[in-house]
Amino acid sequence: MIQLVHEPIDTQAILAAAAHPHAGAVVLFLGVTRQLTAGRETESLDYECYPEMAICKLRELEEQARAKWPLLHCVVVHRLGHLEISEASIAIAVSSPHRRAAFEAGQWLIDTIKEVVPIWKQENWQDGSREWVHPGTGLPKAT
Amino acid sequence: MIQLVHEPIDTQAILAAAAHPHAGAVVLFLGVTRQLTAGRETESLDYECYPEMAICKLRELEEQARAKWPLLHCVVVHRLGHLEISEASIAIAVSSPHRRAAFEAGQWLIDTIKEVVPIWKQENWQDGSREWVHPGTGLPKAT
Amino acid sequence: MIVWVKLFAAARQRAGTPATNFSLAEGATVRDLRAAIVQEYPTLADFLPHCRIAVDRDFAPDDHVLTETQEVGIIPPVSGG
Amino acid sequence: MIVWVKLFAAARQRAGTPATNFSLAEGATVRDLRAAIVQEYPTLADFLPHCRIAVDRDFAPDDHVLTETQEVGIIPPVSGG
Repeated sequence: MIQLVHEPIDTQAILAAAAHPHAGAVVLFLGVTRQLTAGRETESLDYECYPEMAICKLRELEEQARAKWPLLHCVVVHRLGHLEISEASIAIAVSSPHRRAAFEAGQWLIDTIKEVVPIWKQENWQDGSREWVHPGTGLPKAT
Repeated sequence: MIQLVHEPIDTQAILAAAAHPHAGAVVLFLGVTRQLTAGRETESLDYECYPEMAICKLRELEEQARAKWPLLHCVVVHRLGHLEISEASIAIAVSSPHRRAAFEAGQWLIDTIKEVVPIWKQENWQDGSREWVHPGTGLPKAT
Repeated sequence: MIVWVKLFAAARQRAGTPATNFSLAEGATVRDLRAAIVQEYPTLADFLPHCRIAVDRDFAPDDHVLTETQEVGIIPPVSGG
Repeated sequence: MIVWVKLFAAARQRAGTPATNFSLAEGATVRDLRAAIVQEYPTLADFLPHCRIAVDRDFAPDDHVLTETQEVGIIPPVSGG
């Protein structure tokens, strides 16, 4: 199950979607809005997305994960729009008969999502400045 | 937070206990009752425990995990008594500023709990027979 | 041919628009499109080399040949998750 | 001295009791206790070598010297989680 949502992520619904009678393990990963990044204080975040392509890419990643590991369910929900501190921006839940596959798939999914899925985060710093996070560009900030 | 409980595990309460304003990642692991083990069908499970020692060992493991990884919260809840299929026997939730620590700590905790914490599972098979699970003994079943 | 391009995040912000179009010769490649983008939007000059170009919702190499009906996007380094 | 021992899971089931006690000489070790257990509970003979002995809630080696006030448990291979 792949979803882009604009409301708070419902972790109970996600765990329910990952449940399966043959599952021995469920791993849920939540990426949450951190208050401090490299010593700087975040006030909130905004997520922007290229939705058609993000859905395509997430479906591809689900397919690849299912080819690599014997998963029963694979649920990825990414939130978009405005997020406050401690809110989850992404939830990934995978279930499998044995735990190693669930841990490995969960970690691979979040690592790969952070490389190839067209979603962008804007930091709204406590000092009032805003900044798109574009890892690896090392450029002066966009205004 | 370490708990042994006799009621269904409340995953929402566990995720709430793991939340922290400095957390960037939360990993929740659920060990659940599987319907099939090596082709045999399980009807239900019973967990027995040496509670005083189990609590000691779980506290030791939490301390060791906190020494190995920069964890913000570390929550381990193990359920005891009678469990039906698809119910969680254990929930582990760890939060950390970055995701790798949360994944590694979660996996290390469940791996180590399965080696050193005095809790035992009895399989109640669909065919009516019961069997204590004692990995590595290779002995005829206890009656 | 006219190729429509979607812009996101800092690319959108630097260009000042979420979508734009370019008139390119038939057979133009992603490389040609990159040149056209920088010519029309100088504010993207130092940023575009860090961006990938998506064609029909997949990342496309610079020698990919464009057609008019394709969906094209400028994809700055992603930071979702 | 009298040493009380708690039994769990298949060990409890094979012995038919959740707790029992043994009269051991002062200075007796975990190894001596293992011998006493097998002598009194022959049904544990083939199972006990697979079990660890816990003393005061920690696993104890066979040369650990027991005292009367310690809490001792027979720990079959665990299967929690």
